[in-house]
Amino acid sequence: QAPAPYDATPQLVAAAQKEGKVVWYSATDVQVAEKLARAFEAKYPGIKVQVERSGAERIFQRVNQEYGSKIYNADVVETSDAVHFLHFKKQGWLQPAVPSDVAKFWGKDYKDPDGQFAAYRAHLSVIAYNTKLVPKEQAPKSHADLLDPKWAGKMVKAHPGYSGTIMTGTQALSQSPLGWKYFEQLGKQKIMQVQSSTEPPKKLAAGERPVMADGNEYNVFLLRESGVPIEPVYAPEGTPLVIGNAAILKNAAHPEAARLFYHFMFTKEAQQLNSDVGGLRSFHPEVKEKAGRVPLSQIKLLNSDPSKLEAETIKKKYEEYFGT
Amino acid sequence: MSVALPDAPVALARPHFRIDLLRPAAYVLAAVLVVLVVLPLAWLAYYSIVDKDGQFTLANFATLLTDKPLRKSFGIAVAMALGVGALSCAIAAPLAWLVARTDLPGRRLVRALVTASFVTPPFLGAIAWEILAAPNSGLLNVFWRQLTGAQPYDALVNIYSFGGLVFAIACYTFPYVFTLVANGLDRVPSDLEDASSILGARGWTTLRRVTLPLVLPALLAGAMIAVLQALTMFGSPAILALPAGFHVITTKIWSLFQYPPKPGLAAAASLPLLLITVLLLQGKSWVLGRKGYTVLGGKSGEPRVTRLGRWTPVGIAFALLVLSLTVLLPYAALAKAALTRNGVDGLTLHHFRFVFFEFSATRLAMWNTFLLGISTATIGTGLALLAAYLVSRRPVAGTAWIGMLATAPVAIPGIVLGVGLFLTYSHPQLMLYGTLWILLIAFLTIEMPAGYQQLSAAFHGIHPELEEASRILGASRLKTLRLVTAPLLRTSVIATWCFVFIGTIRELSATILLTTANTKLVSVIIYDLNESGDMGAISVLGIMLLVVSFAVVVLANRMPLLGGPRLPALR
Amino acid sequence: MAFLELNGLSKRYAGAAVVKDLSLAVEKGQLVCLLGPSGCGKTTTLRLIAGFIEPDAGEIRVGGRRISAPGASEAPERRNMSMIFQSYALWPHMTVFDNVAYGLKLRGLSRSEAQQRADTILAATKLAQLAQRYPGELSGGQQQRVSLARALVVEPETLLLDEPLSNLDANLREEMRFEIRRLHDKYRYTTVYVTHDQAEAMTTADLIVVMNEGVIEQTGSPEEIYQRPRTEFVARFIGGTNLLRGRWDGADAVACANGLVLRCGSGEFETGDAAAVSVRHHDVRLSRGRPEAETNIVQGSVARQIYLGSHRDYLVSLPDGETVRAVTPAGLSIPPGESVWLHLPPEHCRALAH
Amino acid sequence: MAFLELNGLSKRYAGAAVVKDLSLAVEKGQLVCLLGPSGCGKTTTLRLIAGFIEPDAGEIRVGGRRISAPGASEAPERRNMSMIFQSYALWPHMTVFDNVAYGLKLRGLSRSEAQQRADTILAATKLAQLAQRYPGELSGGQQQRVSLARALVVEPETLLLDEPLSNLDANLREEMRFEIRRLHDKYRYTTVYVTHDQAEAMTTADLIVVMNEGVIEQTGSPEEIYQRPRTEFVARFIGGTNLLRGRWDGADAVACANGLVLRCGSGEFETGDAAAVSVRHHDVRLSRGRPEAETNIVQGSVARQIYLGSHRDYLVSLPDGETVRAVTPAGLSIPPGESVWLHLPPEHCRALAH
Ligand SMILES: Nc1ncnc2c1ncn2[C@@H]1O[C@H](COP(=O)(O)OP(=O)(O)OP(=O)(O)O)[C@@H](O)[C@H]1O
Ligand SMILES: Nc1ncnc2c1ncn2[C@@H]1O[C@H](COP(=O)(O)OP(=O)(O)OP(=O)(O)O)[C@@H](O)[C@H]1O
Ligand SMILES: [Mg+2]
Ligand SMILES: [Mg+2]
Repeated sequence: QAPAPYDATPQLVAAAQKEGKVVWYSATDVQVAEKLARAFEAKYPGIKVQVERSGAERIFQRVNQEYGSKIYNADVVETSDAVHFLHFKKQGWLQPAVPSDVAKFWGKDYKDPDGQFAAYRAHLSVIAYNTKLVPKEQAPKSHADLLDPKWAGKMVKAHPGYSGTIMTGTQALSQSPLGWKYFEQLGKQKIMQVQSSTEPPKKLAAGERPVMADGNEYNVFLLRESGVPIEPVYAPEGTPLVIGNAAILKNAAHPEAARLFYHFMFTKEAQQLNSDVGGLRSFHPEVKEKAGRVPLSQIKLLNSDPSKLEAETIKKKYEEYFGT
Repeated sequence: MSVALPDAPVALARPHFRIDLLRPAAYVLAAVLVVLVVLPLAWLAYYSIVDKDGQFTLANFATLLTDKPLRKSFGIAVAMALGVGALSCAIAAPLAWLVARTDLPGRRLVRALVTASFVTPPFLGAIAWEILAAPNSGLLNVFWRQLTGAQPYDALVNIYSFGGLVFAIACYTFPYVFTLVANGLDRVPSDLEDASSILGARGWTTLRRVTLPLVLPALLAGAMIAVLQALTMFGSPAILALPAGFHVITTKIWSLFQYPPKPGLAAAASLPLLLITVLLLQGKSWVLGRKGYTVLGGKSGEPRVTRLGRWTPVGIAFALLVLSLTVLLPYAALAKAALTRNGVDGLTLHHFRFVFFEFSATRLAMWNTFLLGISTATIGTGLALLAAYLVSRRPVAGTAWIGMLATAPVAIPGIVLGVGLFLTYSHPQLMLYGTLWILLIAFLTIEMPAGYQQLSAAFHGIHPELEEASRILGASRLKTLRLVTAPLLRTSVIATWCFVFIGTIRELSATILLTTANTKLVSVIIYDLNESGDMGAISVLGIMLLVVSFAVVVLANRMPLLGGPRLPALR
Repeated sequence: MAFLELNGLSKRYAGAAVVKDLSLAVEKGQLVCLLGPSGCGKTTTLRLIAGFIEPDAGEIRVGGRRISAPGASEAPERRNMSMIFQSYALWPHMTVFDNVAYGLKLRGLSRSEAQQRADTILAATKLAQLAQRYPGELSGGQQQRVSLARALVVEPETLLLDEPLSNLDANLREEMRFEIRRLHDKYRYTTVYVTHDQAEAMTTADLIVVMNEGVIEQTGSPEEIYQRPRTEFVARFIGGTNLLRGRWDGADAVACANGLVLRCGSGEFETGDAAAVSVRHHDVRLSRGRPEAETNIVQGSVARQIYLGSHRDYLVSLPDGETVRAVTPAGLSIPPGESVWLHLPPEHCRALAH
Repeated sequence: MAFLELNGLSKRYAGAAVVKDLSLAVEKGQLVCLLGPSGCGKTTTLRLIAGFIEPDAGEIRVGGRRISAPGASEAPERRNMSMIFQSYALWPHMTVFDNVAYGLKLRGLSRSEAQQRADTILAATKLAQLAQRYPGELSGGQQQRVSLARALVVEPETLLLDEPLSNLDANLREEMRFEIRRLHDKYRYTTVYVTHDQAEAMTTADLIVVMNEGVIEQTGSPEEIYQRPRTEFVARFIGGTNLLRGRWDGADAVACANGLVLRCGSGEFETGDAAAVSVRHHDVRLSRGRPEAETNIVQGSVARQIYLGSHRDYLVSLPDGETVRAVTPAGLSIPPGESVWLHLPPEHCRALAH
């Protein structure tokens, strides 16, 4: 059962200030995470945020390592792979807590029923193209378009074996009406494989490939906003939504500061910053998307259930179709 | 008739009483190596044979044998590593010769540049090469298309290929071979070459039959390091192998750490690499055999310098080509990335401003990096010197396995080693995690093989009688090592120091598991920035590393600490 | 009890024994020369004494204390010895002065004292001019003298010299020999001196040890070794010797080929059948006319004649093809081919055991 | 025109001239010995001839062709020479056989021929047993012989030997000397032989060149050098010599201290004031009683006496403290301290220019 929601009361602030520090294991982009930390420090003077930024899988592994060795460094943890939190929860490492904003605004799909974690951020795994290399009219409009032979040898894509985002996306797409058949056909398109979901947008930007079959939406945003000619495509078949959760750890060394910071993470202020600087999607209804970004509400989303994820099968099937 | 000799001073009658510290030193070193190497290895071995619940199992090894993709990735990795070894030798040996034994203009600069270029983290090099030689966007290909008017999507070079990967790795492993061979060449007494030429051997024959065989130990040691580094390298394959459509063993292992993690299988998969190391070591001693590599008291110091004459342009071209491919072009690409912004025309100092003033981690990371670099280099060189001495001179029984121990870490992929080290040093009783100490230990472990191989190759060139001459006069082994051997090995000791220093600075795969906010290092920052695609900042950091390391390398070579600058027999 | 004792020392290299069950006792303050053909194990013996290699069997005692035995050897630096290496083993990174002063510094001598001692020995070895040179800038003989200076300057208890003068000219060699002997006598080292030069051994040693193939053939004073060699090997090796074979012909006479009957003034007289007689080259008298002696004379013809400045070296063929060498004063010059008489005085003929 | 000509050769090291304006002509097929004290520039001269170093001035011609001159030297490998290095310079990574066969392979000999020739020379240098060893596994003398074999086997046009026998015992040295001379005569090399051993030079050389401090003191046949040394240095250096100083006392006599008047049978007679007379050690006659001569005799006392096996070496002090050395037969033993007469026969007294 979820505990009662809590606010950033003066008592909590005082207790947190007494602890003076909070350690945040984050998979968010460094620049975004650093900005968020500074914002928190500005708002609650006397509490330092120590950002331990790393890739999602690294954080997962590190928490596993540390808890396996009874080291309790982390106060708040946050990764972009929803499945990690199921694991943490199963291990009993999470401290239930429900910030008031989460209680008020978050839909039930986006928070743990037991209040142990909530969706801190989300991003999409989108199709995109380089507008300089592909005129808008000729650009692919859907997943089905990608199977057109004219894109053979011209697409880049990330690998589910290395990227949680793509793993989630692959799960979502394979469970959608497109099914595994889509991947089987896509596998014949001589696709350039990269590891991380952050890389395909960069390949587009560099002009190495004109089209990406999947990859992070927020990278596309950030690149586009810095002037790179790339454009995301929201396919009618649906675009996989990838949720990044956050949670307080049970054995946090700074429990009060953790609570305060955890609360802060879900405030409009923080969420807006995530969106503006990081290009991330937020479940906070008051967050305003930057101009030129298609709002979440206008996109057909493909949700996936992390508890049903069969990573091994997906990796195996993928290797069968794509050869790596 | 016995005459009393009152005037014989007592001080001379008997040297001061002195304990031979070597035996204890050997034990201490053995203990240190055990701690550095055996602990994490034992952890690996243990994890490979237990399942989740701590029960004994051979399932991991069964998987290793039956899993076809895994086996295939092993095969490719071995082929790649051998390719890298061969290519490294093919580049490094001629270049080392040009630099050490010819009148090539600017050879000192070439030498310093090669060593410094070495500072490039391989994955950064791979990124630079992506910028240069990706089939479509690669600058070289773009340039080529402009030049020849070839069709879009036609490519001159494709870095995303097996060959491209081998090349990109060799760019950053050949300095091992280069430094070892160049130092070896410095030590070949000119008498031996003179003896060959007076019998009628042309320069080339002398080189092939006398000079090169004499640096064979160095060449083999270098090739071995190159091969093993390639085998366990993660960064470059991660960036280049997947787009090329294949896996190597390290990228496979990496994916084993993904959810659901299989550390047991990852551990098991690294053990065959250990086997390969042992085989290579064995092969090396088999090749060297009973042959001698040392000569004593060769007259006349100056190694013979070959006049290139009309071949000078060829020599320059070759050196320039190698430097271009390994240093100049990649850094030009990085410089371009550092000075421009995506989609914005013109030059900008934005990235520099960001790295130096906005990015909070930079200063701390720089400090940590150089602090660790210098301390690891100093301690590591000392340990490697002692280990190489113990193994090559066998003063204490049973030192042979020290060599094995000191070389073993090279076979373990950094990430696996990182996990092992983490588990070893994060107990409530021994809590090093989160401090710089664990990084120091990690670096010492990781850099031990290169340092050890370098110095043990160098010991092949020092005649034991030079040490004996010191000992019979009353110097203990350690003192002899310090006063006689180390100064004789001056260039090698300094090169080892630089190796370790640079290796430390560019190390990533184990580091990334062991750093925390207070112990951030530059390589980790670069890696993090890479995830967010911040090429500009990465390039700035990369260039900064190069510049600082270059300065350190040059300084280290000027250090007068080991013997004077005037060393005719050694140069 | 002798100062330096080698007891049943053996050393094998790759299966082949190079020192075999070697025993030797050297008194304190003695200078012992090891003599023997190339490859007989002299250097190996020195290296065993120095402690660079461990014996496979046997032991070495110094002053009664065991310092070497299989598996239990004292480190070289504890032996208070000093050594000259056949290869010099100079440290190429140190100047001549530093090479020489090294041992003094190790002994903690004050700077000025070290300087003074080093200067003294450098002057004695005629290296004062070269003190600041590096070994690579020296000639072979100069290098050898540096090696000598380095070993002598520390005044060790035991001094080991491995062919210390091989690259010096005769005058310098003699001077250095005197210097070695002088320092030896002054500080009463115990010295083991390996040389291939018999004259050097004869003039310098208190005791000569002749080695062959890893074993000691004979030990004795120079006169003993020279005048009473016990084996054919020693006779041949020390000073030029003619060996004539024959059969016993009476108690003290041996009948050789060519009708030559040799009465022997010394040696081991046996009654066996075969016999050998040794006569040194310079004891053979050579003349154009027949000498006035009954026995011990034979006629032959000059096969070769070499002028050596102070004397001449003749090779004389006897009728059956055997040859005898004789050393004569330089004034007696007989061209090859001429017939000469040889007289081998009985007092110089020595019958040999074995 | 001589085969090998050195004309005005000079070489400086770090400012100091070590070979100074050296000129020498060697006929084809001659064996020349370079003799001289340690550090006089012998090795440097050889290395100049071999082409390892370039002269600072002067030139070297072989068969009339200029092969060395400042800035224009032919590479060593084109000179068809072969050399023994003072440091041996054996290749440690090759077996003895490979070291020796190296030059043969370079000359493109067939496998079997190379094998056969290498075997022959290995047998001659008594190394056949060691053919498969590596140099590091050999004794010093064995290494030197490998170096010798390696240089001899290729039958070069010019052979350069730098103290090739310094580490061998007397018997082996003699054998090797004969072997060198035999091969030299057989293949008519031109040989330049550096040695510190006068006896070796006397017995082997056609021509002896005595060097000192980078210049040639005298060139001549062994007899010439020995019997008619032109300078005090040569006299001292070749064979042991006593030098007695005095003043001219008549045309051919020199009055020395102690009332000794020496009539000189040869030498350079001058009318200057100061004079020097050289008498070789072995030409001095030593006796207990007064010799029957008018001049050339003096009385002294035995200061030291060394037994050398074949003879004895006396040091006799004259009343004013000067010393004279004499070599006598081994039989004549006079203990130190006793008074003796010295006779220095006029025919052996040589007056010296300067
Ligand atoms: N590289 C050098 N730098 C300076 N001086 C040198 C160098 N090499 C040789 N010399 C000097 O040149 C002189 C001649 O040397 P060289 O080797 O020719 O002598 P050598 O006659 O062969 O003597 P030895 O009989 O001792 O071998 C010596 O005094 C030596 O110190
Ligand atoms: N490392 C080795 N391996 C095998 N044999 C060796 C080794 N070292 C020496 N020998 C052999 O041992 C024998 C004795 O060698 P040692 O050096 O003692 O001879 P030596 O009497 O000093 O001769 P020399 O007068 O030539 O220097 C030689 O026959 C040599 O070949
Ligand atoms: Mg020896
Ligand atoms: Mg010399």
